[in-house]
Amino acid sequence: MSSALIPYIDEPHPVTGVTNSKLGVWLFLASEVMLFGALFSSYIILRVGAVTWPHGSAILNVPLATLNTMVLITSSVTMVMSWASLKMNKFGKFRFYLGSTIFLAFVFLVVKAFEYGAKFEHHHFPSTDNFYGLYFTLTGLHGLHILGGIVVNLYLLFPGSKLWKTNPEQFAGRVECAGLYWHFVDLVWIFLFPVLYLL
Amino acid sequence: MLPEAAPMENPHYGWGFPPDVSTYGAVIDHLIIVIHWFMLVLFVGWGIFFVYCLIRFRQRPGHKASYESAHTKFPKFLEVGIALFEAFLLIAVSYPVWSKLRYQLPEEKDSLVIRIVAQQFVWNIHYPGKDNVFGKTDPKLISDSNPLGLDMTDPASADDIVSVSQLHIPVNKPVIAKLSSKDVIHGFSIPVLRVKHDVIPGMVFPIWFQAKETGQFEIACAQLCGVGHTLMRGFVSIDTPEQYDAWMAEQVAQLIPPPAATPVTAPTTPAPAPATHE
Amino acid sequence: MSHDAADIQKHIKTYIGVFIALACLTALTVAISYLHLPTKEAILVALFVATIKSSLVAAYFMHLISEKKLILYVLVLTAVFFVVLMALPALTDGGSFRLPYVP
Amino acid sequence: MSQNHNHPTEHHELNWIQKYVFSVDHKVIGIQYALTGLTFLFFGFCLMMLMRWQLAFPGEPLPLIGKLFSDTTMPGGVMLPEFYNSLGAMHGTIMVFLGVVPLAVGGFGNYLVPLQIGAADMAFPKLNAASYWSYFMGGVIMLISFFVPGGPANSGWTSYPPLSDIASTGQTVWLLGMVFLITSSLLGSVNFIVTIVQMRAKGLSFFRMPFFVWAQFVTSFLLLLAFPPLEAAAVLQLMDRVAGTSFFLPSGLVVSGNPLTIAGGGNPVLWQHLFWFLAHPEVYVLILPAIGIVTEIIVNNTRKPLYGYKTLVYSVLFLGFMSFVVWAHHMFMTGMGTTMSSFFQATTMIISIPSVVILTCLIITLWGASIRFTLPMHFALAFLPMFAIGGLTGLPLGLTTSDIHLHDTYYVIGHFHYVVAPGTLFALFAGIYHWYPKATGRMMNTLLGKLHFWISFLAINGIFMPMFIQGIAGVSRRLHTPTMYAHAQAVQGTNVFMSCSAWILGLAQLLFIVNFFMSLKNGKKTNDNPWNGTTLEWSTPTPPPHGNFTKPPIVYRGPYEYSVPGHATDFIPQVQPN
Repeated sequence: MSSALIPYIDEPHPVTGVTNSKLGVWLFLASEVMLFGALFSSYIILRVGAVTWPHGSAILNVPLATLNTMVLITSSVTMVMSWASLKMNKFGKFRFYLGSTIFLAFVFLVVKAFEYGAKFEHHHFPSTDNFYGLYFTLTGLHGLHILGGIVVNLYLLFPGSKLWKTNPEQFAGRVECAGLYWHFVDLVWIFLFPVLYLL
Repeated sequence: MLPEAAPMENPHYGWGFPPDVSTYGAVIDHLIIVIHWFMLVLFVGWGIFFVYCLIRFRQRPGHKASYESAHTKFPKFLEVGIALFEAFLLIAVSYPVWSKLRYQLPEEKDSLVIRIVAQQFVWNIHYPGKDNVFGKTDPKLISDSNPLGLDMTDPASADDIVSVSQLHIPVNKPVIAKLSSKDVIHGFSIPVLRVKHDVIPGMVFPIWFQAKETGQFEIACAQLCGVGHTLMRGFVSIDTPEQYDAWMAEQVAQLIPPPAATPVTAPTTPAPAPATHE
Repeated sequence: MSHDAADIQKHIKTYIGVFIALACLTALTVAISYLHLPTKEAILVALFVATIKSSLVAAYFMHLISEKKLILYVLVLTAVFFVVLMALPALTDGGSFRLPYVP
Repeated sequence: MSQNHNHPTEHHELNWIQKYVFSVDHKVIGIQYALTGLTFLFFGFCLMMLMRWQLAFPGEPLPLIGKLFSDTTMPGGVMLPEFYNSLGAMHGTIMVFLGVVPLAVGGFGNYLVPLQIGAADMAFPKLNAASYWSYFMGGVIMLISFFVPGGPANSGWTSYPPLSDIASTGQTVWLLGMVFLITSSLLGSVNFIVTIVQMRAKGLSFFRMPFFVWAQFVTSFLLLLAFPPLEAAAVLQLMDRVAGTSFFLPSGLVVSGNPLTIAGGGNPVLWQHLFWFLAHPEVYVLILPAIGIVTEIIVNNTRKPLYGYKTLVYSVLFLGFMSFVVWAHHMFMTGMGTTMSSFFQATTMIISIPSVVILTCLIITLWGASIRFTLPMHFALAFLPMFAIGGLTGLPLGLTTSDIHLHDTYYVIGHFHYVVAPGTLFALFAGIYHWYPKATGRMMNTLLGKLHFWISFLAINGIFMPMFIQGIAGVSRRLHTPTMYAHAQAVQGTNVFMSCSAWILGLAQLLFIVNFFMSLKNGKKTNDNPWNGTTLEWSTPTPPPHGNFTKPPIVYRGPYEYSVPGHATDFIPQVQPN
């Protein structure tokens, strides 16, 4: 409310050159870096200390994960395209691209669900060993981030898009911020994929 | 489950350090004392300046604050002085003493080597016996009568002594204790021997200590280990070599050959270790 | 923001280029994993490829390549602590003087 | 995502709930934080007062109050060890995460930072409210944990596994509560940094910011970057407890004679790394805002500029940075190698230097001053020697050699309580007395305040000073029945003294509570600037209205222009053009 009091919501600060939201999102991502950093650090310590450590590719489904990697990368492209469409004033295209991003995110989760299902069927649970423990924890946490991204993007696609009519600049800013978050989720996966599946 | 309280003789406990019966503890105590003198000097110095300022510069009619800050190099000297002193403590005292106390274990052949296996809420002391070899243990074999899970099929186990919360060591002989835990983190601490180390499950820490006086003292648990943390008291008896040998002989005499049942429950082939290695 | 349509058109070309590069690198890293290199080399190669990929995402999709200094400062600071978080626990744990646990 | 709605419509009347409960105004949120934090502080202190009975008179039934407790906690008024452990764990958790941090960062930070930088509000008002309510939820969850079977968490506030992994349900609730508290801190810290970077008034360059804002700025970075690893650790421990993983459980565990049916292969020390990666910077989260508050009050009451403003700023920046690389000094006794223990000892010694610099700057500020002994100044001045004791006693703990004897003894407890209780808490009291007139338009009663100060000051030293004696005597911490040990029995007398001091301290806080509420109605009315302060918050109407400033302030000078020669008054506000 009364955001007229708060400057730099839609136009960047003259000195720092960024809007509040953009700085806020980057700071949030910095904390996310530390969150996943701690998990990767745990991975290193547990793996180095383990007597045996399975080779990810031997027990996990690499083709499915490769597919998922491509799905996420594609969704990152559609996300950035949706922002670019807004910048070119093409609202229809924006809807198409953002919709595709959400669709791809769902595809990712569905594939993930199949992967989890197959593991459970073979009685592989987080409690099986620390490899599976980390696999489920890391991919689960990443999946939650995907889910969060879906919620944000759905908001921007439907109720949030009304802002386009009143303040297009601010709306584009929001889409950019959502994009930053989405690319970060993609970026985490880019590391998770080799660490869990290929090594 | 609790050991009977052993009678406390001699120790003159009071305010201040507990008695030091270790061969190396003086340096720890001296370091603590030196640091406290250093702290006291700093604190009293600061305090005098502080109180002086409060009195001299109190608000009163006719007195005005000066806009100019005090021009003094004193804080710089003070800070550099503190930094140098800390560097001295660190490099000249703490590094060498710590590395001697922690990392330079005495020769095993000159020492008494024991295992100390902590559990909620007792200290199991494992003596290797005459052969100086610890018998194999396996967590699967742990039972009330076999707190360490000694594998009696291993010949080295036969003469092993397991003492519950009663640590006997000979005076003037280095003791190497290999600390491990069966359940949670404990803290092995003998205040009078100035020895303390966390005991963490899944890991073995070799520590050493050496007593220079005989007497009866206590082992305390330093890390919160559950409901019975307070009760996790052990006893250390620092014996003359004769007393120690007598005690050991008594333990050996009590050693009953393992009942026939034990080898049956034990696997015929050594069980694959479900272990954590480094 | 100073993006005009032509600028954006150029951006879009870059995005597609980056997408192709990412796809190729993904294929590459999977292919390498089938070579079954020794563990050390495998880790190095896989992390190297992942770093390139993530740099591409960060630089182009997240516009870090043309981002304001303030954001970069924040990220450099984070990177420093990230390295601390990665290195110090592992070094401390690896360098400890404990013996292997023999049950 | 951190965005706030943009309703172009200005001011429409808000109902009571919107205005005072689900408010997005930083001042209301700040006060909500402060009141909730103070309540939790008192609650956490009550837990300790209960424990102090057991410590002073082990095994004796607690008269009167003891009858109120159930048979699973204090049958016949005698405290069970499991209840003692629960109280200990919850005292630490509540004081740190639900008391001091919310009051210092959430309360003072929220209320003062926008005012001191001349902003109308925080950058993300809704996020700010979300942060408070997330904290509130975390607090409620922590309280709920008192009613789950087996009682609340009982593995210490540090929650070291494997003990915490095999502890009763309360530990799971604790972890859930922590997730909420961490989320709250993360939201808050993002908000603070953006606000300070983006929304400073015209003319308020970084080096014209009041020192308190600097302290909050560094604190926010600590929260932002140090808390996530604890969140990761909480997730891992939650998995251990709920999904049966064994991240922190090594193979071959046998608990009370029964082998655990787990995969094993975990590492208990991993938790300690992740925990202390947060918890050491957390110490500075506790102390930096306090230093900020004390600086503001001391400068205001010495009526002269701060000595070494830039030195102080660089010191806190350095302090904040270094606080990330000292954490393993909490773990010297976990068997780390020579290189790393030398490294952490060295960083620990290095980090003591900026603390010395800060303290020295504050004390030298007194030179040439005209010291006004106002009520807040009493607390601020007391902070200095108390913080000095707290800092100095860290020295023998930071050197491994002396740590052998002092590790996990009462010496440690005395050390960090001197930093946090007579240190930070006194600073927070100083802050409340100092800014109360700004928030309410009325002064707090000076006589009651001075009684509160002197009784608290004596009592709090009575509690913590004997802890050093106990520590030197080698008394382990967290003992339910200290008299069990001969060396502890010898210093048991100090326990009685400490407990009495603690109860007196508890009573003294009633003076504060009475004063706090009574002054709301009966306090002497004040003008906008009762202390003749220079910083921006004193240039607003009292209490500051929604939007804070009647017109956007412009800053013309540094924060502490007191006693400028040739000027009519002894202070020049930052907004005064000449």
